[in-house]
Amino acid sequence: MSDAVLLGAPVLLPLAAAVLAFAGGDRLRRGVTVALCAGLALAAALLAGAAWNRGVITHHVGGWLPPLGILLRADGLAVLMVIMNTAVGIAVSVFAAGYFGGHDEGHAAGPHGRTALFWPVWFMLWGALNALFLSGDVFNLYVTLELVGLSGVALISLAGTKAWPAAMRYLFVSLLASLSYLLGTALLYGQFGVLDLAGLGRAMADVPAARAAAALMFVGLAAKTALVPLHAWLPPAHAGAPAPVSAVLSALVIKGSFYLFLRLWFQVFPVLTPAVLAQAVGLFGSAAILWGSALALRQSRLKMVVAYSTVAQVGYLFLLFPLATGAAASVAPLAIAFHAVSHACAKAAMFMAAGGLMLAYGTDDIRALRGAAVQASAPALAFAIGAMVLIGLPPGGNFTAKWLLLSASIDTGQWWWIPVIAAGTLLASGYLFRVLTVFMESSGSAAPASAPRVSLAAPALVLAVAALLLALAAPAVTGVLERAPAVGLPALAGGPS
Amino acid sequence: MNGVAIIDVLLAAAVPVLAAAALLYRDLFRAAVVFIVLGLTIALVWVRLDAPDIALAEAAVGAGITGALFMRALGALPGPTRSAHPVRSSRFQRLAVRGAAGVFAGIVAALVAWAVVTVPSSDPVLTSLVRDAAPDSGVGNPVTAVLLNFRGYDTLLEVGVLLLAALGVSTIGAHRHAASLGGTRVRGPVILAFAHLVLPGLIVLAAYLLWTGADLPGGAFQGAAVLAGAWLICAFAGFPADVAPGRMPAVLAGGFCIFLLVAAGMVLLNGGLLRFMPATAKWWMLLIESGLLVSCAAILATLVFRLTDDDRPEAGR
Amino acid sequence: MTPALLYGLSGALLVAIGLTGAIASRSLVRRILGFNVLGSGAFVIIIAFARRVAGPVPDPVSHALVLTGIVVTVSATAVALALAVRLGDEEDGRHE
Amino acid sequence: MTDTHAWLPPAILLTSLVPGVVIFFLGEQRHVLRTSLNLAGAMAKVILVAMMVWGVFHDRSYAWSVTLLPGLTLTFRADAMAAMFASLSTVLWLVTTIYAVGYLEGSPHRSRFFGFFSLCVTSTMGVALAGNLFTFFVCYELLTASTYPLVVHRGTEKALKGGRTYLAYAMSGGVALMVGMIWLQAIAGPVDFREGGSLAQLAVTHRSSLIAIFTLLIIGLGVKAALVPLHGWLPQAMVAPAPVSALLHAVAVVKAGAFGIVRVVYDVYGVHTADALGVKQALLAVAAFTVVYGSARAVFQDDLKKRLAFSTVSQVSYIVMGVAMVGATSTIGGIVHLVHQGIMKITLFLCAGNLAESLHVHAVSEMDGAGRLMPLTMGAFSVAALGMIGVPPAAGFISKWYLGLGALESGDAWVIGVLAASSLLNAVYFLPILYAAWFREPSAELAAARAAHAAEAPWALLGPPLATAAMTLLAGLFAGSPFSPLSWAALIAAREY
Repeated sequence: MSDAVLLGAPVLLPLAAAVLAFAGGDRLRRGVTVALCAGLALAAALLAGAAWNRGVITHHVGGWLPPLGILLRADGLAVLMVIMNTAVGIAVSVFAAGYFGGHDEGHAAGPHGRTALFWPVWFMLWGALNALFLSGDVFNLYVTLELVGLSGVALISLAGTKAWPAAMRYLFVSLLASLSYLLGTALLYGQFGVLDLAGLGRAMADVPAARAAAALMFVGLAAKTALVPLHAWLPPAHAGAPAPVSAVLSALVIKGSFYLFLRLWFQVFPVLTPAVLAQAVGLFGSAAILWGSALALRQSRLKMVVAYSTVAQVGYLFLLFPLATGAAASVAPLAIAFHAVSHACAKAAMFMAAGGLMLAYGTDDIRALRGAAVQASAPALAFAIGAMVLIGLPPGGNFTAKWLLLSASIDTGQWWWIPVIAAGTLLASGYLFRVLTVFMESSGSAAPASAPRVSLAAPALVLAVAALLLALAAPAVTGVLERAPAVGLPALAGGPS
Repeated sequence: MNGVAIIDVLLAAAVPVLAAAALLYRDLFRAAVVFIVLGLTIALVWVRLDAPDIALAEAAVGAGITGALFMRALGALPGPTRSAHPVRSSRFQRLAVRGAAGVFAGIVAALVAWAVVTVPSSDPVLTSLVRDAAPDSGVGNPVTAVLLNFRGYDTLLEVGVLLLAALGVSTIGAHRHAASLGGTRVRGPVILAFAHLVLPGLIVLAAYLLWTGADLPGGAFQGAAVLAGAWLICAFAGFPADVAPGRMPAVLAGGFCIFLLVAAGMVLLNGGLLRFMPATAKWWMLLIESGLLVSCAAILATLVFRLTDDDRPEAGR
Repeated sequence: MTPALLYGLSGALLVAIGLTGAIASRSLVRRILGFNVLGSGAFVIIIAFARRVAGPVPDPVSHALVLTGIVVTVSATAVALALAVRLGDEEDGRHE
Repeated sequence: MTDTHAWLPPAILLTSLVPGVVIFFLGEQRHVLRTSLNLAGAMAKVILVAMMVWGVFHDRSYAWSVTLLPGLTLTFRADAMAAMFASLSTVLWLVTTIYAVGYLEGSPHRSRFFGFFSLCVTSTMGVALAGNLFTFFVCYELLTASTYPLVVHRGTEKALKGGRTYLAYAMSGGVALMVGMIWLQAIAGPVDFREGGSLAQLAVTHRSSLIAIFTLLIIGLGVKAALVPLHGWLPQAMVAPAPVSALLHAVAVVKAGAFGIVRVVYDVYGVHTADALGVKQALLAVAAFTVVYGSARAVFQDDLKKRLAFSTVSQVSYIVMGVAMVGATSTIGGIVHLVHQGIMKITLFLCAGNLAESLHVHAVSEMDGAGRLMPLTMGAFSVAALGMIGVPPAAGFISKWYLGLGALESGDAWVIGVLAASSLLNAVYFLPILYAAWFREPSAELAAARAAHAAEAPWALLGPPLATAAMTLLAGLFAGSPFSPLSWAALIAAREY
């Protein structure tokens, strides 16, 4: 299985499926969806196997070596992201089939046609995310970032008129971020004359152009990842969108821009990222954890609680930088790999569960969902397991991430992250158990308008349980990251070596 | 002042002034017109900077299509808001916001200017690499070589973005598919005469641009923009410009589909994504470009037409 | 003062104007205008860099980047305008 | 010690996990299948634990471990202490399952109840068999997660409030425990439970941090062991159904906390290290204060279950006192009380459940003449109450006897004063109940209740308390026999010193 197929399939298959889904009718679309899910699952498995056996997999598109041609590369982190993207993508596709099969969320659904357009745009987004994870060229990443941003906007606007203001704000933030990233790329290319990440990393020097580029690119990507204080656009967009779209946005799209932030930080700009800047980023992360959780506590709509929970969980991701910058070896990257995958599965499950509840009850106002644990037990159980994982209860993936983050904090002597993580855990249990308590209430619980469909709860349950048992998959995750080490990322220090 | 002619100084000054004007005019329509003039001025800048390919693209897409989009959008907006602006927040508040944004933008621009000044004045290493690899690329024009051969993957995703824009506009516009161009009819004698005169020329020009793109400035996108222009004139003039509704999605996605097939095909034939053999590279690229010509033209035309739902005849100006 | 530097600074000025317009304008259409100006600013800087050395052919890679950039910008503008029209060009878009 | 039976510990866990998961998805009306699954699981677990006890008695070792991450292994190992707590939990789970089937006849959501009931016992067994601090913590947190739905099972406002308090305490304790454990692992590397502890040499170099870690661990464990001031949740959690408060708050949850403290003091720090660090005196003081405070508060509680709850708060601290005193005899006293208190307290709770179920008696003041109406239930209640006070030959006397002897041996003579005061207070809050039940005329309502239907509880609700009352007497009378809790505690103490 040549590297071209291994690295080409995750990108080209969804794009081809998008074309077929757009050109073909309903009958063709269902077949295309099933074929794509199978194809991507196979591709991800083969890629993981190749990375496990041969380490980093690379392919020069067009046969031209960088810096002339574009390099596609799959190291351990990229493989993990592709696997996450595939798993969550398949679950969301199954959910969307059931979700859009029925009626829309009881709002200005518009002609059936609009929801038929969900599939080509979603497949485009799916392929763009894989392209982003695998690309090794800084301008190519601009194009994938734009593709992800635009498809996100189109998907949000699927929810009809009430989602358009949120889609507009999301588009503006996305455009500002992409253009600042483009400016950064322009300055980097002007200064160093190469466009591939590895080449830029080698040529990097502390010059004004590099500083300007770093500032522009980091701020732009932080805005797209909704890091506090640039988070205001996320909750209305993620909560306003249809449930499968919210799941994809919160679980995958956020991880795309964070992954790019991480790549630039460790591979391209290590020279320009002193410890004090890393601490500043860590502070913003902590602010996100505390501020996001505080706001989540005060929300009355279920999807807004889950959306603000995303703002909080993004904060944990940014704790990577103070804990791993400058360290020869650290477990922080492993922690972030776990957190990214676990949050993706758990958050997607919670948004799908919220979508299922919304279809059953006709609203996602928390007070109206009293007694959901009895009347709509399947989606409620999926939400509960997802909540358990996000809070950080063992054996969830978030628990493993939290354990490693705390270990890294103590190993590097940066003890001030410990109270932040502890407070984050308690606040998360605060705003999530608040919802679960309402689910468990038996007095005065109204029956849902329509019986919750199992086809909607099944993918959510599968993802939630996967996130719950992620700790047991730890050896596989560690193995992939060790066998295909990412350039610039500190080695995994967990080993006895 | 080596190599700087008066025209450069004029252009370099005119561009920011026009940009500021476009953003400050109270009447949005007049702002849009100034924006189109800005686009053409920037096209001149490209000519001065020896970038003919970009000048073509800027004039056709940057000024032409984007200008048409703005006009179309302004046409659909409710009348009054287009000129006077209902001032809700106090003038002071709006000035404060504008001032803060100005300061922030100033800092960013200063950062960028500082970088521009300190950038080494030597050609990037890539220029020599392209020059050395050009013979194997199968085309004479280095820009087309970079676009379709060396960095063909970028262009593949870029066409994806364009197709996605068509999908996005349809999703927002609540249409089943971009089924038909539809669009408004003007029926004026002037447009009819103009159409008869210019349409054949435009179509030949588009084909010419496609063909010469291999060795001289030109290429698929520039040709597509010209063809889209022709398509718009056809639709406005009331000529039968509609593709059969069922097949419109196929036309829109056709170019992208060909590109994907060629990309995958090259894996089977030459063992690498988009990997062309020097001998046959020219014909594969021509195949891709012709597919892109038709599809991108259709997409650009659809973007202009599907921008708004209403199909009422174009009112007034 | 080579042409590259002259146009580079002009591009930087465009970035400043575009950014102000994109952030501070009240009308959505004017903000989209601002984004286009910001994009053009970046492209002017890229092509200005390409023309630093007076050789027969300026750097073709920059030209390819800008061509891709122009197409991406027009796509984004189309989607943005489609939304702006539906929102009736009001900042908070409470029209429907 | 050959590792011949590595399969045993996981098999013990599966005997309750598998039925639990299956029961979750059983329909409400599938009584027979659910009950048979429950009882089959309980019986299988009893047999397996018996095999394990026999094996451990003959120095055979059972260990099963899987390495999740370098330095993080999930290990289940059967040593003497684990065997004792496991056998206690297993026997009492069988008894309580029988009781719960009868008690919940006809009440709603029983599949959900028994599902979480089995998960809770699985995590208790996990706590018992944990081979290292990490595994202990994983099962400890799962215990929190699986007991919360049981506490709020009825879904009433009071139950939800009790659940919220329970969560607040339990989550905060969990965070403290986690931070302490990670800090310990950072200093001492992965910590396995080993008789005699493994921190002796570190005590010299890292004195202050080891004390701080000990405090964090004890706070984390003290929440579940209901040490004052962390006991607030226990009385409020009494709102749960009777079998829940019987098994969970007399055996599983509370004992997990006490068992954790025993593990930390004996198998992590080691008795002599803890003594050298000077932390044992502080622990002793807290435990002693809790003993007296718990008994004092119990005297003023009119609600029967609240009184028993405060009695639990006091009795669990007997165990902690035994552990906190240096000396084999006090260790024996502490550990044997772990078993005795379990048997006695579960009898009291089951009888309280019967009284509430049959005579709708909830308060102590309403218990006049209950003895005449429900002689067998009150008989069992009296045996257990007398045992709690420390009247020979019941089990309670033995543990207090050894605690007293241990206090003399270890030079903390004032502890005898505490024991005496507490026993006196026990008498003050138990004897009035017995007097009222046996020697007072039944009040008007009770007489009417007797006329209404057969006063005595049905056999399903009567058998379990009688059995456990019998066990209380047997444990006291046959303390000398090789398999009695006392001799087993002596075996443990011998291995610790």
